[in-house]
Amino acid sequence: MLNREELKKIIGSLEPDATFSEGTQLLEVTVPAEKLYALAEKLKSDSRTTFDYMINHTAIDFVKNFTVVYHLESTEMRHLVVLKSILEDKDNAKVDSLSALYPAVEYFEREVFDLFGIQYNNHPYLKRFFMEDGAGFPLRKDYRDEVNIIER
Amino acid sequence: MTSNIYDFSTLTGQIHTWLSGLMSPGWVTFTEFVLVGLVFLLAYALLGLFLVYAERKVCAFMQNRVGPNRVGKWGIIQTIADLIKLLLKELIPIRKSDPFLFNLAPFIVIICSFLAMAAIPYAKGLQAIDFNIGVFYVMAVSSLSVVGILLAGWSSNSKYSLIGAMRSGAQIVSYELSVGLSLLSIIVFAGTMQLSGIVESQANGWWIFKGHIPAVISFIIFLIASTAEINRGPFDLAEAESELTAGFHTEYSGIKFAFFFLAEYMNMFIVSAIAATVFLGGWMPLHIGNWEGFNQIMDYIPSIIWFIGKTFFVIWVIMWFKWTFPRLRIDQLLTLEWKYLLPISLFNIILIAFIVLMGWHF
Amino acid sequence: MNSIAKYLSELFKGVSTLWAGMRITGKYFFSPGAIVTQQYPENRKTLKMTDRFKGEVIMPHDENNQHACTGCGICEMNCPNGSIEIITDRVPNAEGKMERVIDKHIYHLSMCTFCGLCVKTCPSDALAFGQKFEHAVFDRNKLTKVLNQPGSKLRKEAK
Amino acid sequence: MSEEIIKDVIIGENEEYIVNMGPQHPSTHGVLRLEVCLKGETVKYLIPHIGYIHRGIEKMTEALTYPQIIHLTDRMDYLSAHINNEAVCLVVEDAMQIEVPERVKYIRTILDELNRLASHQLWWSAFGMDLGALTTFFYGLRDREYILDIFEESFGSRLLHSFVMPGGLMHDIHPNFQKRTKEFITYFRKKLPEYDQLLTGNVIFHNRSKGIGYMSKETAIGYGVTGPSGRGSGFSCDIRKIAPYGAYDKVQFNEILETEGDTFARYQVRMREMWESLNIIEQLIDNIPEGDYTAKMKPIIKLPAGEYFRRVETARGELAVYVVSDGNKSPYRMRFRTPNFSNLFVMNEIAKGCKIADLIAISGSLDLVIPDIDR
Repeated sequence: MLNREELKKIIGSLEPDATFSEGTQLLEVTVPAEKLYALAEKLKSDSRTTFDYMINHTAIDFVKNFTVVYHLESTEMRHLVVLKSILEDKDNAKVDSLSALYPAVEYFEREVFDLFGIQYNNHPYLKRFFMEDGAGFPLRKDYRDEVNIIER
Repeated sequence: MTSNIYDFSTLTGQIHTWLSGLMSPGWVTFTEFVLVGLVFLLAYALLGLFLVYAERKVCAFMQNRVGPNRVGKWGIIQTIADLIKLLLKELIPIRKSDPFLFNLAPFIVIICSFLAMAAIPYAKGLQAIDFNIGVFYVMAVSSLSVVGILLAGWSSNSKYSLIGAMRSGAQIVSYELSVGLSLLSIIVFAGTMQLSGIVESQANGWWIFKGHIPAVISFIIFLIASTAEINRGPFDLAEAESELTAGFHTEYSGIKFAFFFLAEYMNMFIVSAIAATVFLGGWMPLHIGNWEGFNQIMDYIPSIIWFIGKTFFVIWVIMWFKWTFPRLRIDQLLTLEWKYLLPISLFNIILIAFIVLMGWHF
Repeated sequence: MNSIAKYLSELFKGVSTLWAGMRITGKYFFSPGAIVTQQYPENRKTLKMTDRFKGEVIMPHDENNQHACTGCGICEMNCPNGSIEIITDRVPNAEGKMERVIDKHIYHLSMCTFCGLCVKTCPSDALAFGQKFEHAVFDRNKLTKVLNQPGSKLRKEAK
Repeated sequence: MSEEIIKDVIIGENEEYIVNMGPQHPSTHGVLRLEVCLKGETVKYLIPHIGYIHRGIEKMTEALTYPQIIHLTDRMDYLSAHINNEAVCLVVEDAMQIEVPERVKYIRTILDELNRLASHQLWWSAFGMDLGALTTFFYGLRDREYILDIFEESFGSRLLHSFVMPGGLMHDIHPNFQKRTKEFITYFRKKLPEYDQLLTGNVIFHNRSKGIGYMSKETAIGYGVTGPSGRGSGFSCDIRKIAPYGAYDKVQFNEILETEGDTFARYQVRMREMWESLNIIEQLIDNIPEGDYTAKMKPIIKLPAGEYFRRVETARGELAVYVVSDGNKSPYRMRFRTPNFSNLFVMNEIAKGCKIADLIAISGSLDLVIPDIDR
């Protein structure tokens, strides 16, 4: 298990563009969207990190932008890292799909697409997931549904 | 020796002479047809209802439950209430099904089980037709019901039904062999195919006792194979509730479903009756060799009680199977038949033939 | 020969495992004492729910038809489903000051998920869980209940 | 006629037969639809369709306070409701840096294990029924009733108890709790061998489960299959060991691992986990320390702005809660990474080429709870 500083160093050497947040519970790495796939690939294959297990992938609507979040863990060394990427263009949010690296993330990405409307490049089967009839993207903060949501 | 067993042929003979005094021989035959038919219809319905009730109670006790206990004392008329419900239910027409075959299928299934009932000796002298090829007839007729099942599956235009029907076809056709071979072993012992003859041949002991271990083996094989033949658990692949919802009768409703349901239970009764007749002596009381006193006491119990008791014992064992075992997969089902039951029963037949040749049986 | 022995041993092992299973079900078939079914409507007299059972939210009233609800609205605020509505009224008390009392404490049983937050957070312990669980009615409106009894008053603590 | 046409049309080599299993199907245990492509009885591929009971819990949390969210988490994996509740509480306690009393930790751990037992019992019942052994259902539920009665006595409800609050428990355990739990342990230790005789040892069951639905360790990790399903493939993923919470660091227990990766291995993991759970409860039940049942909490819980991530081990795998807080009393974004979501989608991978009956066995052995997938 590598500690925070060691991980930071390794990731910094793998991806010079990566920025690290301070004072967070887990190590958070923010990379530009177009470099996400390359970093994830390196993190998975590098023998020092071996992040082979995708715990969780989701997105957050920060009104100004979308942030996609990936929680990765190494099953051998048991260290965790949070990959983040900020998508500024909300109407045309696009990010590379990681499904070639982690089969599990294919379905998380479909869920995010369904709930946020974020497009994934190279995704094998990007279709609506929960709401097959398509009813907007409910987890966006500007989503309104007069009928079913009671505003508090 | 079996002098003091009440012979039902005296009763039927009296009815016959009484009717002959009333009308011409042609009408007598006709009236007797109608009477026998009515009696069978009544017995069929009552037995079916009772078997459904018995199954529910047996499985309830095995599962630490009480079972039906609301309608009537101990829920005894629960199945009648169920029957009324089924009669009142709508017969749902299935779109794009073949209506003629769809409606025909339940009748084929129920007629086959009905036909088989005719040849079973219920008590001494109580048998509708005493064929000299009785065993053969019952087997042939009861295996006809697969036609009805295949038709039901094919005509209802449902994928689940079709899969269920095809499974059932493969299953019944292959298990027919083991059923036949295990019955054949007793035919070799008894030297006759007439069911009444087989029963008479057990006057000094049932075949399961007289026939040494081979008879026990063939009894077990018969039980397993006939359970498979009547599509009951653990061989209920044609229905396979958790896989195919209800298999071949998924699309049936109301009384047509009730026909399938009833036929299933009556088939269970028929195979149990055959097992009781062939292996456990049918209506013949428990006789041991030439212990005259013991045999005399046993004879006081009416022959019909013996028959029903044995039949229901076998039915209970079949139910016990169903409520204990997981279901087999289709390929394992065929493996069991072709790799285990069939070789064993072939070997068994040779053994029996040898025993009979040497005269080692009693 | 070896294969035949293997075949037979497999066969016997298989049959013995089947028999082991049948012994269990057979044992229970012949032990009616093991039946666990509760005969529900018949045992209604003896059926007693545990004292913490969450059957419904009630407002206990004492013998003077008094309750402890001050109408503060904390339960309404804490309810995640909006199943509690409080209609308060202002009436003058003995000293002539206007005081808040509840007019109606409306409880929608149909929306309640029995999370227990209202009972837990009530500052004056005015709410409690009742043990009644037979809530089936033919009309949905009957599931909307007014918890305070007509004419009931706020219990004044002896100071 | 060319050979292709003979193969295609007459023999039907490439014939596809699509069957919809669900949303109402006896063995999908909920409203899950599997679009199964069959060739004869063999499964070619399958596409799971979910969302039939999508309630938008993640959206609802954005309007609720943290204590209110807890009762929603019950409704995700309703069979390990208590463990779901605990996940949210742990996140809140982490963020607010509250030290909960020892007593609470012990009680929570006991409840976790009781809940796991109840869940595994229901799984055992339903798994037997999926395979056609109908009696298992009643034996499993009969024994589960003991646990539910204990729950009812202490928390007032049997299935969805919302008993855990941020900082502690809703109220203290019932005085009878310890006695009844000990009674249950002795009772269930007698009943578990019966389970083995009825199903585990059965030769039909062996044939139905051994070698069926093989999942390699790599597949399990790649698809994120956690819990007993993942541990059946040798994927060491027990959060109770990796990041102990509650009183798990105070008890001796083994992480159950099987390496075969087939349906039987997944079955065995759960059966052995039941024994292990009994051991854990036995170690804790007599040693519950005296003390408060809740830490001192502010009336309104507000998480400091930031992101919090916490994982617990439910009966089905790893439940991760990810909270983004902006300092308000309700979360800005709350994400539940539920175990069944990942466990479901491995089915296409491991069910290819098996029979319909095996598909049912596989879905039973993955122990899916559909509301947990849909949320």
